[in-house]
Amino acid sequence: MTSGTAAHLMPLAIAVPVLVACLMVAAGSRLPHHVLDLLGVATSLTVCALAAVVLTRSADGRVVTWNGDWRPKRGVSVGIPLVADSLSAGTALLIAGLMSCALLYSWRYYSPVRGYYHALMLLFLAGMEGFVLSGDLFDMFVFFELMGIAAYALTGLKIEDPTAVQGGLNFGIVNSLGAYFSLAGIGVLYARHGQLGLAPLGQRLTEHRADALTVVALVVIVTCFLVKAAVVPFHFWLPDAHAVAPAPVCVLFSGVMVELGLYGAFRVFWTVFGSAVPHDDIRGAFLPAGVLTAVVGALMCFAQSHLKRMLAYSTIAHVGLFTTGLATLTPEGTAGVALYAAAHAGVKSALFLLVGVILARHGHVDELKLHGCGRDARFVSWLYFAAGAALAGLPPFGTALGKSVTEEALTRAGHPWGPAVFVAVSALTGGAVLRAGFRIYLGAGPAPDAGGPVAIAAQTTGIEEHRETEQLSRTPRTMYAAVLLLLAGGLAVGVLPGAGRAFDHAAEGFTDPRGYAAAVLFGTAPAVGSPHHESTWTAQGVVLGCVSTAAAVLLAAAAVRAPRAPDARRARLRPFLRSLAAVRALHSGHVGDYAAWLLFGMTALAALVGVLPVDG
Amino acid sequence: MNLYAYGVAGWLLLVGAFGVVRSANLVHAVVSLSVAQSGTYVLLLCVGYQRAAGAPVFGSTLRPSTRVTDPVVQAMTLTDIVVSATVTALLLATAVQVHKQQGTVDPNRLSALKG
Amino acid sequence: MNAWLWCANVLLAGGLGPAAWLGMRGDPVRRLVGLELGGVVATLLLLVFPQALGQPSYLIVPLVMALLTFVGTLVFTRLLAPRPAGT
Amino acid sequence: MTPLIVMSLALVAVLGTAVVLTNEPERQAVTLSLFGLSLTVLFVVLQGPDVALSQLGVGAAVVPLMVMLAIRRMRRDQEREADGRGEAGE
Amino acid sequence: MSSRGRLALFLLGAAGVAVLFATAFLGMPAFGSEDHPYRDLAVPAAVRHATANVVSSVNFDQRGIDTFGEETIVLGSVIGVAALLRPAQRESEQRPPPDRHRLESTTLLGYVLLPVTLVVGLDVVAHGHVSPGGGFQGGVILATGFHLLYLAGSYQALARLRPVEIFDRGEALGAGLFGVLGAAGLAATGAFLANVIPTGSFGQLFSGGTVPVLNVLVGLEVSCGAVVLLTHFFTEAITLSVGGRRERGGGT
Repeated sequence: MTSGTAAHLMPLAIAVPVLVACLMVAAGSRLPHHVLDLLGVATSLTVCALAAVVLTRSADGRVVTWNGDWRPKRGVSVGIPLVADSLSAGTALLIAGLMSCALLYSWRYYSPVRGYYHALMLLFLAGMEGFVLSGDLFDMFVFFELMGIAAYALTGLKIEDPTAVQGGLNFGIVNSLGAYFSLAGIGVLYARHGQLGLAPLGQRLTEHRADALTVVALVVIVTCFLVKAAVVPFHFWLPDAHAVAPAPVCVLFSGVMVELGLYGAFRVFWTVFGSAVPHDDIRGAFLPAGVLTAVVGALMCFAQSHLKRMLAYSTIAHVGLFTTGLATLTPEGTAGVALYAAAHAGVKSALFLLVGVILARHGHVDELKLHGCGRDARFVSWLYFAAGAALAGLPPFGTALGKSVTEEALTRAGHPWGPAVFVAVSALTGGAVLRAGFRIYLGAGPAPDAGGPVAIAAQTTGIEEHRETEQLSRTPRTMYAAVLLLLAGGLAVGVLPGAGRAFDHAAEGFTDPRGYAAAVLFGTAPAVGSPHHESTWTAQGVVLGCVSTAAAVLLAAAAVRAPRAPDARRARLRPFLRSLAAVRALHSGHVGDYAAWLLFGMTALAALVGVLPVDG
Repeated sequence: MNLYAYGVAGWLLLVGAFGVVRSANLVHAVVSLSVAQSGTYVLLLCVGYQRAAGAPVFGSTLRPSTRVTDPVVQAMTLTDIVVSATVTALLLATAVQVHKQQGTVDPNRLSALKG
Repeated sequence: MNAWLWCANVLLAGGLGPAAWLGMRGDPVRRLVGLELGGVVATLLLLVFPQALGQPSYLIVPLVMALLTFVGTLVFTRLLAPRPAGT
Repeated sequence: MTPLIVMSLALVAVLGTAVVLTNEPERQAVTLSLFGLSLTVLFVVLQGPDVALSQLGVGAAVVPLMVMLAIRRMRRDQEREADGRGEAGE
Repeated sequence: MSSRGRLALFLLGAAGVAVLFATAFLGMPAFGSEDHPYRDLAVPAAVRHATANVVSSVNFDQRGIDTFGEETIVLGSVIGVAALLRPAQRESEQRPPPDRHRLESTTLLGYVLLPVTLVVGLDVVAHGHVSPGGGFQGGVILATGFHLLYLAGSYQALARLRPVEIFDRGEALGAGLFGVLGAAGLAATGAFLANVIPTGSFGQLFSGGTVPVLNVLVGLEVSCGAVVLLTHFFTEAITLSVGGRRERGGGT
């Protein structure tokens, strides 16, 4: 198979799910449920296969196709290209793989809801594939919106559940507002340069000196991606949406949609602004943003008793780590983050699905109220603890490998505090998950009625969560199969020989705007340069991974043992607890607050990029 | 002229955002959001405008050699309008559901999601 | 600037302005008057404007506008009742 | 040409502000409709009849209709609740 | 956050964004100037494919995949609204209450305008590649015209003529055939949404190759989609009996 054929497959990865979704809509209520399930899984597996072929071809150089056959002449074109380098093709594969697992898990889910769920999931798939493959700024916006529309509807799908619809609305309003500001940014950039393609824009910007307009355009365009990526202070919608969306939808939200936000931001940065805006300015903005996001996410995660919200905040914490890694603006850091994100997708998705199993069995997801409920579920508890430890960074899971590579990249880029942040954040998020596991599966700690009030009134607990399935007496095998597949994926990233090398290669291509422009505009396929550095296990990385896991276990044990610490110790903790409560109060569920933070965040980002000189 | 024409677009964006921030009714918030989006239409069309040029629709009165305004921004605006209508529809449907579940659409009184 | 264009300017300033004024104050019914006036004036304006430019193909816009503002007015007369019809 | 653009831009800005500042959704819907008309005029003046038609189709009838129907549904809920308050104990 | 705090935060942010916008606007080319590089490419490209309406050419030919995404957005929102506004368990459909008396003249005018609106809508769809208009615009006009049945007549008149299943199917057909046509281009020339139909001569009804075909498909999708969308809102507002607010944690 030539790379030409592979190029033809890219539009199909977008079109096939749309066509099947149309079929489902046209068939209306006439398709029996298992046919819908089968169609859904088959379609996403087909997209998997298409993405896999594109991925193998993109290893030799980027795969490019021009829609409508508007190939560029002398480097200019009116058309829209789809471009796959190893990173975007890999992401496309990850998207389709997660979608397959989610649909496999939701086999026999939602029996009453016609084809809506399946059709929306397939449109969501099409939107994400289009977003990741597109090589045009406005086209990215369109697919961003498609992804958004499907996601808002999927979030609100449980219409019997009061929180669900509100979460969907907050999600929709904040994301749309961000997207409109970004569109204004695209308009500004278009006015100056008269181009929309990433590669031609990048070329035009190379010829111009970066001025205020360029920086403003960068900040404003990147805003919608950062909203999607839930970087603080754009993150407020995420726990609301994740906490209420059905578990298989959360898999896609946490596993890949949020990461797509970062992908978009850094794809646009590298291909369009990479040569014009000084890299130090970007580091000066994104390193602090990443660390802040990681810390806020980790603290909020540890403070939750609603299991899905806990996992959602853990996603925010990890996104913070990813942002920090990508903000090194080195191929090494990018490779580490790609590894980390791929493994995190598997592990976090498995956790969401396990919480889904709990929800199906017990009808709510409140950690304290579930105390001891899972004592009979031996097999599930092993899966849960494995995933929890993997989240904390236990070698040989891929999360540990990604974490260690990113830590090293940070240290080498002159940020020796990096590993400390990574260890602390992994320990806190992993600790929160393990703590819940200890309570639920081991029955550790005092039972809730002995431990004081179950929940503080001013926060969302998981008690009101509604079942997503009929009450299940036995959990279907397909659900376990999906969980096992995801965990195995998270493990494979760390264990497979050559995985590190492949990610190095992908990162090298991603951070090379010149090669990108040459391949897109002139069809020349310069071989992606061989990586300077090999991402692999190091002694230091293994040790740090073990340290963060051990710290997570200790934190979890401490939290379970002493839910009510003695007064003397509480007094010492009081300032900390008070500030944590203040941070918590900011997450108010009020959409007006979120919109205000959005504008404030844009201003702050612009100030960081434009004002703060940082020597990196 | 730059500041005025584009400023109107920026003003609409900010005013729409303001509406979302101070809204006491989710329907009002959704409508304000659509006002913010109309700021992007105005911006795009102003970007594409050219003095003394016709619309990019050729026909009996306009030969392909005449100067026309930028068709690309107009195509983008068309897409944008479609997005606006569909997002508004979806969010309104969601607001109706919120009202059904919680009996109010005042964000100050919605309390399901906190912390 | 030709006569048609003058006409368009006058319609915009002298017609749409007051219509907007009516359309943003008071109760829904008063605003509806502003909307109807605005619809009529805007239709006229869009009839005049193509004349000014010599662009007959634009005339589809006022035609559609005349039809749709009628529908829009019906929407409000139908649904703006103090208590909605039929409850 | 320029006075037309200046005036229609001003009209759009004023009406957009009015839409946002109108708190009561029914009044807002009427003003929104008028705002849609002003956008249509602006788009024609800026030489975009295609866009104007689109805006007209969406803004003149479809979106106001959806807004009004949504409001009506909510109002029905409220009226029912007000009627049934006596018997609807927790 | 208190409403005052929220407002302060917003004003801070908005002031910053206003400054950002102002600097950007001042750096942009002057309003109304001649510098439009993309246009200078797009207009000859449209002429080459004999599409008189350059906007349509950009939408359906040059940047067709944008429109494919856009139509998919329409499809997604219609499915989403259908899913969100599906009758909840406690609700049941009831016969709509009979309409109150209507003004005879309004009804008459409505019924007269109904065919006019439909004809205009069809015209806007059919001539989208040679004159202002297109599938989306025409589709919305068609859907609006259809609702004159309710606005001028009665809800029963509308409901009788509106089997939602058929409109669902029409919508899916339009969106699906758009994709199929794109795939046909892929099969024929190796490029998705390639303009594979002979383009004909400039300015004629049969010109522009795939552009008019796509216009018709989009018209089909949008008109049916908008009808379905409005149907769900109508059902919500008029025929669903209200099941009452669900108390927290109650029901199932």
